[in-house]
Parts: sequence; C-alpha cells; structure tokens
Amino acid sequence: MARMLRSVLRNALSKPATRPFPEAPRAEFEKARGLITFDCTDCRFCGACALKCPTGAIRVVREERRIYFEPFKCIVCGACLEACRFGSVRMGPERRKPVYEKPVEVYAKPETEAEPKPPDPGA
Amino acid sequence: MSELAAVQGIERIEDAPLEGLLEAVRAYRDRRARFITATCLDRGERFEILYLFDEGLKTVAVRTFLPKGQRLPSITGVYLCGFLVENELQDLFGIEVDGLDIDYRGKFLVTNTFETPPLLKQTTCELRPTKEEPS
Amino acid sequence: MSDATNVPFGPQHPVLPEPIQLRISLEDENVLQALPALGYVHRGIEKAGELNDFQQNVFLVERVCGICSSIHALAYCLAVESAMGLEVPKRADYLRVVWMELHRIHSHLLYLGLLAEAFGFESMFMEFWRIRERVMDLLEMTAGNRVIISVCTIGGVRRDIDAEQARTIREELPKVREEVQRLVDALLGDYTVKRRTAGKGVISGQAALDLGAVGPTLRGSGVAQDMRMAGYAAYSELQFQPVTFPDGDTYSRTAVRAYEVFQSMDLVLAALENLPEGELAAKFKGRPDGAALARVEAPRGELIYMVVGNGTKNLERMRVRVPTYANIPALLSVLPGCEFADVPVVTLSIDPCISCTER
Amino acid sequence: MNLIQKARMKSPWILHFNAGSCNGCDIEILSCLTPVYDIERFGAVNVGNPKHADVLLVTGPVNRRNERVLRNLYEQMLDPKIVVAVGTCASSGGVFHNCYNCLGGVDKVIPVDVYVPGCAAKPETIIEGVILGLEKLAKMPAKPRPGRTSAEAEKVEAER
Amino acid sequence: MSWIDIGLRAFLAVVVAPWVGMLLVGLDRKLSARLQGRVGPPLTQPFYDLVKLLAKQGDTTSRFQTACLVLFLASNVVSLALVLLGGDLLVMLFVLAFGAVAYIVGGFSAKSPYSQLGTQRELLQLLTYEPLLVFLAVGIYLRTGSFLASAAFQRTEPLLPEMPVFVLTLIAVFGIKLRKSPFDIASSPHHGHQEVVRGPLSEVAGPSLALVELAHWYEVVLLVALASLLWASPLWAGVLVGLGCLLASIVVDNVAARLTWSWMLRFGWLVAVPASILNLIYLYATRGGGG
Repeated sequence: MARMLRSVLRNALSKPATRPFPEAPRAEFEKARGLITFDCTDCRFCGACALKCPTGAIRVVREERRIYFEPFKCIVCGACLEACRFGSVRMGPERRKPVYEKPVEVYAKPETEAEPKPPDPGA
Repeated sequence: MSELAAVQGIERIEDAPLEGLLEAVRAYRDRRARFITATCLDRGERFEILYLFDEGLKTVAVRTFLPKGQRLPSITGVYLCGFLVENELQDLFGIEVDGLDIDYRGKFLVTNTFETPPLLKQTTCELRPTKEEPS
Repeated sequence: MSDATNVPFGPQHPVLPEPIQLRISLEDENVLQALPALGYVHRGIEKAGELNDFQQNVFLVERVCGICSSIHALAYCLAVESAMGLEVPKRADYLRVVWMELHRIHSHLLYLGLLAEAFGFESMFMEFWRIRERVMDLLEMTAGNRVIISVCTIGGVRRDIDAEQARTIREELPKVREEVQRLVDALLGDYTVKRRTAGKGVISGQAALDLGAVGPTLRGSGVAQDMRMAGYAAYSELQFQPVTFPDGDTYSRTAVRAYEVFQSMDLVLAALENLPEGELAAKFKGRPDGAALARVEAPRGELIYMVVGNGTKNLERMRVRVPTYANIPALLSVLPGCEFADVPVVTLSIDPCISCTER
Repeated sequence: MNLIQKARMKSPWILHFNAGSCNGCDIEILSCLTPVYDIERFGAVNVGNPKHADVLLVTGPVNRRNERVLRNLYEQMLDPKIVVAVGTCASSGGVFHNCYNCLGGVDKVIPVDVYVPGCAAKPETIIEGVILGLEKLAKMPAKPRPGRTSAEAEKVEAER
Repeated sequence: MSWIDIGLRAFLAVVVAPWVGMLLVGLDRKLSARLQGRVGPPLTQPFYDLVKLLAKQGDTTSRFQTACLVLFLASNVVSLALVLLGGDLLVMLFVLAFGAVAYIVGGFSAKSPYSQLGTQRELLQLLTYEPLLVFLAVGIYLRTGSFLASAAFQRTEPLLPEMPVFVLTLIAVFGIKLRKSPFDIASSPHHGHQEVVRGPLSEVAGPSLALVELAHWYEVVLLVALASLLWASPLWAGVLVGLGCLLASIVVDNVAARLTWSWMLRFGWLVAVPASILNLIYLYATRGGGG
C-alpha cells in the first residue's frame, strides 16, 4: 500500500496524463492506416481491389466505370492497396469520423464527374 | 483426397479403429501426454477425427474414422478436458457423442437452428436459420 | 438462506469485458457449482476460413481475437507457410518477434490492469493502462494501427521497422520498463492484493497438465512449458527461458505475466539488436496443398492453427485451438468452493479470451 | 439550451455490450476510461447496468445467441437513450460478413444512432462518436413516458 | 437557541447542505481522478447527474423500493438537521439506522440476485459501522456529560486529542458509507465494476436513483459534521477534521483493493471496536480531569 501511495501522490502532484482531446487532437502517426480513398484517374476498373477485399466493402461496376465503396464495411487492412497495380487506391493517416448514417462513396473517372450520380444503392 | 497423408508439424499419426480409440487415448494418458484438442474433417462418407497430444513440445496424434451416422465414444472418461471439444463436435458437425461427461446436447456454441450442421461441406455460405431459436 | 441461489454471471456483466455466462449456484456466498454457457461470441470463423481466399484469411484470423490478433495471424501464416514449404526471410522472422513481443507486453499490461479492476483497485488499473498506452503508441507508430496491427502476411511481414523507429523503441522501452517495474512491485507487494489473490484458485502442476492447461496458467503452477522454447520465428536464436512460479494460485499466475512483460522487453531489444538486413517477404506462387500444424505461444498460452489445403485458393479446413479453450477446464475445476467475491478474480486469473474461445 | 438538455449533454452514463466482437473495440472502449483519454472529463462513466445507462455502446457483429440479450438490454434502458455502434463489425458486420452465426451489424437488431468507424475503432473516434450521439440525445423529448408496468418489467427480467 | 437561530440552522441543514454535499461529492470524484493521473469530471458533475436522472423517463423501480428510498433520504435529512440543531446524538443514530434499514428492506424487495446479494452485504456493512458510531457518541458523552450535539459544539476544548482512535474509526466509517475500497463491498459508487453490479441499487433507475444520489449528498455533509464534533470550537477546525477524514478515505480508496465482507467484519469487530473501547476506557478513567 505504501508503494501505491507514493505512486498516487506523484500522480496528484504532476500533470495529468490525459491528452487534450478534442480541443487539441494529437497528430496521427505518419504511417497510420486511416482513410481509404480512390483516385480513378488511372483506374481500369479491373476489380482486383474488390476481389482481394476480405469484407466486400468495394464494388467495382465496370459498365458504369464506377467504384462503390462502403467505408463502414472497410477494416482498413490495406489489401486493396497491395492488390492495385495502377496506384488508384490511396491510404492516408487521417481518422474517419463517426456519422449518423452509413454513407456509400461513389468514385468515377474525373471526366465523368460532371454526369449526375446515380442514387446510392446502399442508402 | 479422403485422408491426410501427413501433417507438417505433427510428429506421428497413429491410426486407431473406432472401437480401439479409447485404448489408444488411454495409452497417451498413461504416458502423461497433455491432451491438446481434437480436429474433425468432413470427408464425404465419413469423418476424419484427429486427437492431438503434446509430448514435450512435440505434437502427436491419434486418428480415427467415423462413418456418418455412427456415434462417437467420448474420451471424457480419460481426459475430462475433452468435454469442450466433444460438445463442439456435436454442435458443428452433428456428431453424436456417447457418454459425454458434461453434455450441452448440441446447444454449446450454436442452437440447432441450421438445416445442416454448419461445418459440414454441404453447408454453404448463405446459411440462414430455418426456424426461430427456442427461448 | 440454506438453499442454493442461482446467479447468472453474465452475459452482460460489468466485471467481464466479454459475454460469457457462468451459471453459478451459491450457498450464502460460497460457490457450489459453476458451468459456462458459451456461444455469445461464436461467429463461425472456421467455416469462413474455408469460404475465403487463403490470403484473405490472414485478415480474418487477426480478428478472432483483438488482444492477441497478430499472434493469430502469425500462427496462421506459419501453418500455411509450412504447408506450402515457404522459406521466410530472416529479417521477417526477427520483425515478427518484435511485433509479437510488443503485442504480448500490451496484452499482459492489459491483464494486470483488468485483474486490479476485478478487485476494485481502480487506481492500479488506471496506472497499468496509462503505461500500456505507450506500448500502443509504439505499435501504432510501426504498424499503423493500435490494436489489430496486421503486420504478418504469408511469406513474411507487410511492414518494415526503419532505423528511426527502431531507435524510438529502444529509447522508449527502458522508460516503460522502469514504470512497469515500479507498478509490479506495488501490485505484487500489496497487502490487500495478496489477500485477494494468494491461495485463491489453486491448481497444482499435475492437475494443470491433466486438465490440459496452457500458458501462464500452466507456468503459474510451476510447469516450465512455453511454445517459444520450440523456437519458431527467430526465437531459436534469442536467449529464452520460460518464467514459472510454483504456487498455482491467482497470485502466481499474475506474477508469471508480470515478469513475462520484462522478458518480452528483453526479447524486443535483442531482436532489434540482431535485426538482419534483407527481404521482408518471400515471393510465392501456388496454393497450399497438404496439411500443416503450427503451435505458437500467444499471451494467454499455446495457440494452435491447423490448415488443410487442397490445391485451390480455398482451404479444405482451418482449425483453431486457442489458449483459453484449454484453460477453461482448469478454471471450472477451481471455482467450486470459492467465495462469490472471488469468482471474478479467479476467472480473470486465466485471462479468459472468450472471442478466441468461440471463434 | 435548457437545463435538462445541458445535464444530458454532461452526464452520459455508458453501458458497454460486446455482441460477438473480437475484443479489439472493447479494449479501446476501456482505454477511453483510462488516464490518457479519460472520458470521465465529459461526465461519462461506465455503469455496467442497463437501467442506469443513457448510452449503449455495442461492439461486434451480433450473433444469433446474443441478439436476444442485446434486445433485452435495449429494452431495459430508460428513455431517452442512444445506441452507438462501435467499430466496423457493429456497423455492418465487417470481416465477419460471411460467417454463418453473425447477423451483420447492430442495426439489424436495434435502431442505431451513431456509427463509429474503425477496426478497431480508436479511442479518439469513440469519444467523438459518444459526443456526436449526445447532441442527438439532448434533443430528445423531455416529456415523461408512462413507465413500464411491473408485470412487463418482470417478463423482461425473466427473459434476460 | 432563538427561533431565528433554529430556523437558520434548519435552513442550513435542509437547503444549503445538499449543495455543499454536491460539491464534496464532485471534489471526491475530481480528487480520485487526479490521484489516478486523470483530469476527471468537473466539480458540478453530481448536479448534472441528478438533473439528468430526474429527467429520465419511465422509472422501472418498484413503488415499494422507491418508498423505502424516500424514507432513506428523509432519514438522512433529519439526521443532519438533528446534528446541526444540536440534538441528541443517540436519536440521530437511531434515525440514521432507520434510514439504512429502509434502504436494506428496499434492496431485499427487488428480485434480482445481485440486489439480494448486495443487500446482504449492505446489512453486514451496517453491522460494522453502527457500533463504531455508537461508541463515538458514548465517547462524546463521557467528555461532555451529554448526548446532545450542542454540548459538543459549545465545548471550547477540542475532543480530538483525547479521542484519537475515533478519527481512525471515522475514516473507516467514511469508507464504508461512501463505498470506498477496501470497504466497497455492497456496491461501488458510479461505476458498477463489481461482482454484484450495484448491489441494492441494481434495480433502481431514473428518478428513484436520483433520490439515492441526493441522499448521498446529505450523507457526506452528515459525516463531515459528525467528524467536526471532535473539534467543535473553533468550528473551522472541526470542518477541517471532517474534510481531513474525507481526504484520508479517498486516498485509502486509491491505494487499496476491495476486500471481502468477512475481512470487513473481522476488521470492524476485532480491531476497530476493541480500539474504540480502549479509548472509551481511557476517557472513563480520566473522566474527572476533562470535565
């Protein structure tokens, strides 16, 4: 008990270990596995990412030349990143934020962006 | 392929007929081997069941074949700790085990709401319950 | 109150972080009988392992249990590699040891905290978890995620530890060690802790072997058995002696884990010291054909994966035997006769991981 | 913001239920309580009793056996209450999407207010999720609802 | 005492005391957090908890248990008023014990096994702290010649130097009443990380739970007031003694594990009670000197 007493008194006298969150969030680690996004500029819509995805979060529709990505199925394992030969899958260190409704993200080639997007199939 | 030829990491596999299973297991018990677990494979007409033992960090196995529809003798009389895995066999493979010490009667891990036991080969991915779970 | 009261301990219970139900019959406050009701976390991973591609399975088996996730992945990879006859690069072997031992440190610190909380020692719980965060930071820095670090892949590892990161780990670990040392002394030397743990839930060495106990539960009963002695990955090239304590009670099991934290730190530092240069992962073609069994030492004890391949991308069978599965019979043998107040403490002393157990 | 809304924002009592998760998110929820994250700054405590809780944190893909437990826990919580699905599994089933014993997400069983992403969800994200949920909780009607009769309560208890 | 004085004191006991109690409970939580290296909740946290609980809908607590909790709250208020009005300490103890019994009866009326087990333990706690409080009252009587709290308040010399053991027993009583380690056997405050969840309160919900929280605020002030009898003039010294006991119990909470009821009973009856009696014998033997 005496040892623990020393320990708790030291805690009381020193600054708390608590990180000031959410006021001053800590920077993410450089190599953190965070946000998966797609950049369809070079994408051939081959579907390798969807095939390797262990959760079925990615759906590639070749005819529409679109990628439907459900981030709330994604486990950020990075298998798609390793599967893609065209560098179309990006992974950033940012954290994904909690939401009220699960979104479905739709990615298309930049030139087709002007077209109206089809209604979200998962919504 | 209807039976394992060899398993990397298992020192030796000793075949035992169903009726000689308990004797073979008891021999390991007498040698003070530690019971690890049992592994079952669905081989179509029959099940291939391996009982794994540890002997000084080496793995050894007793193998037996169980034709589907027959009952498996329980090893809980020899190794009491086998009751968990034998209950699991009942649940997931639909094997009926005779003389089980603590018997959950097929309600150990899952309640019997599946048409076929889940780990059989014939059971497919789109497995959904066929009846409501009794409360 | 002469007749027995039945207390359904769980599936939702604040002391248990996981849903397991112990059906406990009590006479006053003494336990007459305890039986587990499992199935609250059973997901069916063994079947999913047959439905997935064998490479996708790495991500699946990591999620058998979040606390020892990478060790599950390692065991699976070792089994598949041995079924395929793959040679893993030396550097990958050493990196695996680094991550596995970091994982063990975090798991054991987590256990020590949870045990303290089971007997209401809030501040001790907070202290252990505060220190654990520093290990979690090391994991996140090197692997990119805190809990499920996803570093193993078939043939090697997916990420590298560069010189800068290795230096950070080498600087951080001695500091962590100092703090853990102080806390472990406080925990193991405390009067109230001894009152709650010493002599509770005694399993003798022979009983532990007969009941098939593994890991710290077995070593806490004085049996020196640790799968790392078998020398998978790079363990054969590192100095290794299992930690044992003789008494077989909750206190002994806790002490084993406490001292294993230090041992793991030594192993991490030794592995970083001897880290060879080279490839991270072996390239391979083909699919597993043939069967293999891999046994590794997870924080909770011996973890076994058996894979049976059939030459296709799907496995014929993936069998998982987790440490808690082997420790439950030992737990059930000691619960009757305990006081009700000791049930959470003794239950936690085997460091149960139900999501492992039920897969 | 009136006093009741403010009190709700400042005093979220949490109930955590593991509905078949891998433990990853569970230990991250526990981490939220510990010094480095200290969710008690926001008045949150882990009460472990459905009758006292305002926020239900659920992890895991929900399997067939704990579906009923989850529903009962939700029933036993008093209004107003919110449900936060923590982690990818709880949101959609995640990696367990083809496991036979999983239902695939908490929203298959009870209504979910906030989805927290991540595998495993990081403590920061969990805290953000709880705060996001509280904004919803505070706006819920303050009008008292007739309490459950004791007979109904007993029935729920018996089922538990 | 004039009517104005009585009115003022009653106002103090019934209206001001809970706010003080709220701050003390908040301080308790904040301090515990700081000892654990955390920031902790704001000081006014208990107030928000109370308001939120009152605004919860659909109370599932049985009417009988709620009635018991109302009695429990009332007895705490009356006990506090009795002390502040300088009333009879024995009557105060009786009222306090009555409230505790109401609390226990309410706990037994709930069907949950956790409530049953927790309430049994609560009963054992009552058996442990009650004699300690009775001995304290007897000790005060031996020095002041009266069981009236006013007698202690009017005394110019401090009682503490002659009653050192009672400070220690009071710290134990603080620990038991405020559910702190090693005595948090029946239920733990705020976090139910306990094998019996929250013991007698497992079935209590919403506004009924708010009653318990409110009663708890009175309880804290009552305990501080009781401790302050040991150094009643100047009064601030007494309050310091009370706060010191509170602080000590918080520190002990953070350096000890929860022990079992059997340990608590042994501690109470084999250590605390004999020590109290020894102190009483000393007080009795030196009765003439102190006056």
